[in-house]
Amino acid sequence: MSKVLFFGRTADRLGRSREVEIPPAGLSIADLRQRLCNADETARDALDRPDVRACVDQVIVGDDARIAPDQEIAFFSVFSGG
Amino acid sequence: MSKVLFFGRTADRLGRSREVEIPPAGLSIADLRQRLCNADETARDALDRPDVRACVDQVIVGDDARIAPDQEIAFFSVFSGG
Amino acid sequence: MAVHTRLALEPFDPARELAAFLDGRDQDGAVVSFTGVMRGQGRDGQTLERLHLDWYPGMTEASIAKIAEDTAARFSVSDVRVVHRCGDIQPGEPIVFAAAAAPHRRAAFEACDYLMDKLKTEAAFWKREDSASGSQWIDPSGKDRADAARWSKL
Amino acid sequence: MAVHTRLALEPFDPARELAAFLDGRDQDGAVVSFTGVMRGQGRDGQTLERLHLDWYPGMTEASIAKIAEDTAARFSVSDVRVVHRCGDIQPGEPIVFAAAAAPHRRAAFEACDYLMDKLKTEAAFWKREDSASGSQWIDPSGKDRADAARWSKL
Repeated sequence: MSKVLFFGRTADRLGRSREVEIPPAGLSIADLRQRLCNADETARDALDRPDVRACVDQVIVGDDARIAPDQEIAFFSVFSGG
Repeated sequence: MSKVLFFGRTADRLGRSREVEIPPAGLSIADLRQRLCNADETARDALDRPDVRACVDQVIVGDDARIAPDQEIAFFSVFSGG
Repeated sequence: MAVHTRLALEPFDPARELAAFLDGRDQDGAVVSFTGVMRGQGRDGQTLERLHLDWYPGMTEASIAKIAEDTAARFSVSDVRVVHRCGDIQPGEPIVFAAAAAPHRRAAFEACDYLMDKLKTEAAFWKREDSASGSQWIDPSGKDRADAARWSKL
Repeated sequence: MAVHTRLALEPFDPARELAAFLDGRDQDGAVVSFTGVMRGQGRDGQTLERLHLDWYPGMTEASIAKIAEDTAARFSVSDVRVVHRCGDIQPGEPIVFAAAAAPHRRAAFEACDYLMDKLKTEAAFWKREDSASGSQWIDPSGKDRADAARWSKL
């Protein structure tokens, strides 16, 4: 199982993290987002938004980026700044 | 006797102050400057310069300002700033 | 040149940071610092109980370090120091200390100003204001964005 | 609004000044400070032994207070603090601490910047640099004058 992290208002709805199964062949961010959205309405509300970005190994990526099982994945809305 | 104060490079040449006699009827700054200059060459070198200003009771004044015996008089070159 | 940045999980003392930044300095005549203090009032005038700055461990530190390094590279400064709080912050507590040292004061002012504009818009934080009437996530203000945009014209 | 100015005859600690200026502050989010440190090198690169700031007791204090009050009136700032050394200053010693506090950081930056430009050109001091090769009285630099002139356009 891989951990997907959430921050900011995204974490307000989904908690700090969820466990997901990433297949050994990998997955695209779009696929993963879809999978999380399909799990429940709260997740869809929180993640199916254009301002919610994905991040792999602490680098912001687009929807077509591929992720492998051992990578660190996160979803969050835009930074507010400090 | 009244004390005339000097600051900055003016004080380098003339010391911190000199005693002068201001007549009860008063004197103009131009008169006082002339009197000091007439006393010796060092004073003339230090005071007979357009960038040396006069100050009465801590307010910068022009050459035609009048001074009375009990006023605080100073001569100095332009401020350098802090 | 030294760039020092730190994410503080607990309250910190801006005066101590300034003391550390000034320590041993005798070639850089100009040090400009900014201290941001948590205000007791929100943007709409409501009394705030708390500011929460959510952060992504690792990524947030990296975003602050990058902003500080970019600043040091862009201006003629000798040193840059940033300390930024995260987590729950009470009114009156410092949120950020940012400082730049330079031989000339114009560079120090501009670097510190730039540093703050970038931190306020690009640092990896999520900001929430908590008041008696509820909690609200905050996006960068139009003012902050306009301030940050000034630099792209230079 | 509070304007606090002080002429310091002995070395002072900028960090303590910042601490005092921040004390109890919870409505003004932004504090900008400038610290000017005595450089070990003069304008021509020579090693300096000492800076002497000659002053006119009473008039110098008044000139600093006036600059601080003008600054407070000109910008949307809550408080202004200036501490300025006079007399003999050694390399590495602080010469000036100037700070402005405001609800918004732009006003705090501009006020502190203006404060320094004015102090560097209009404060009632006479500056002398002492080095092994002699002593030299210093006039405001062209750079300082140009910096101060920026504000008359606003």
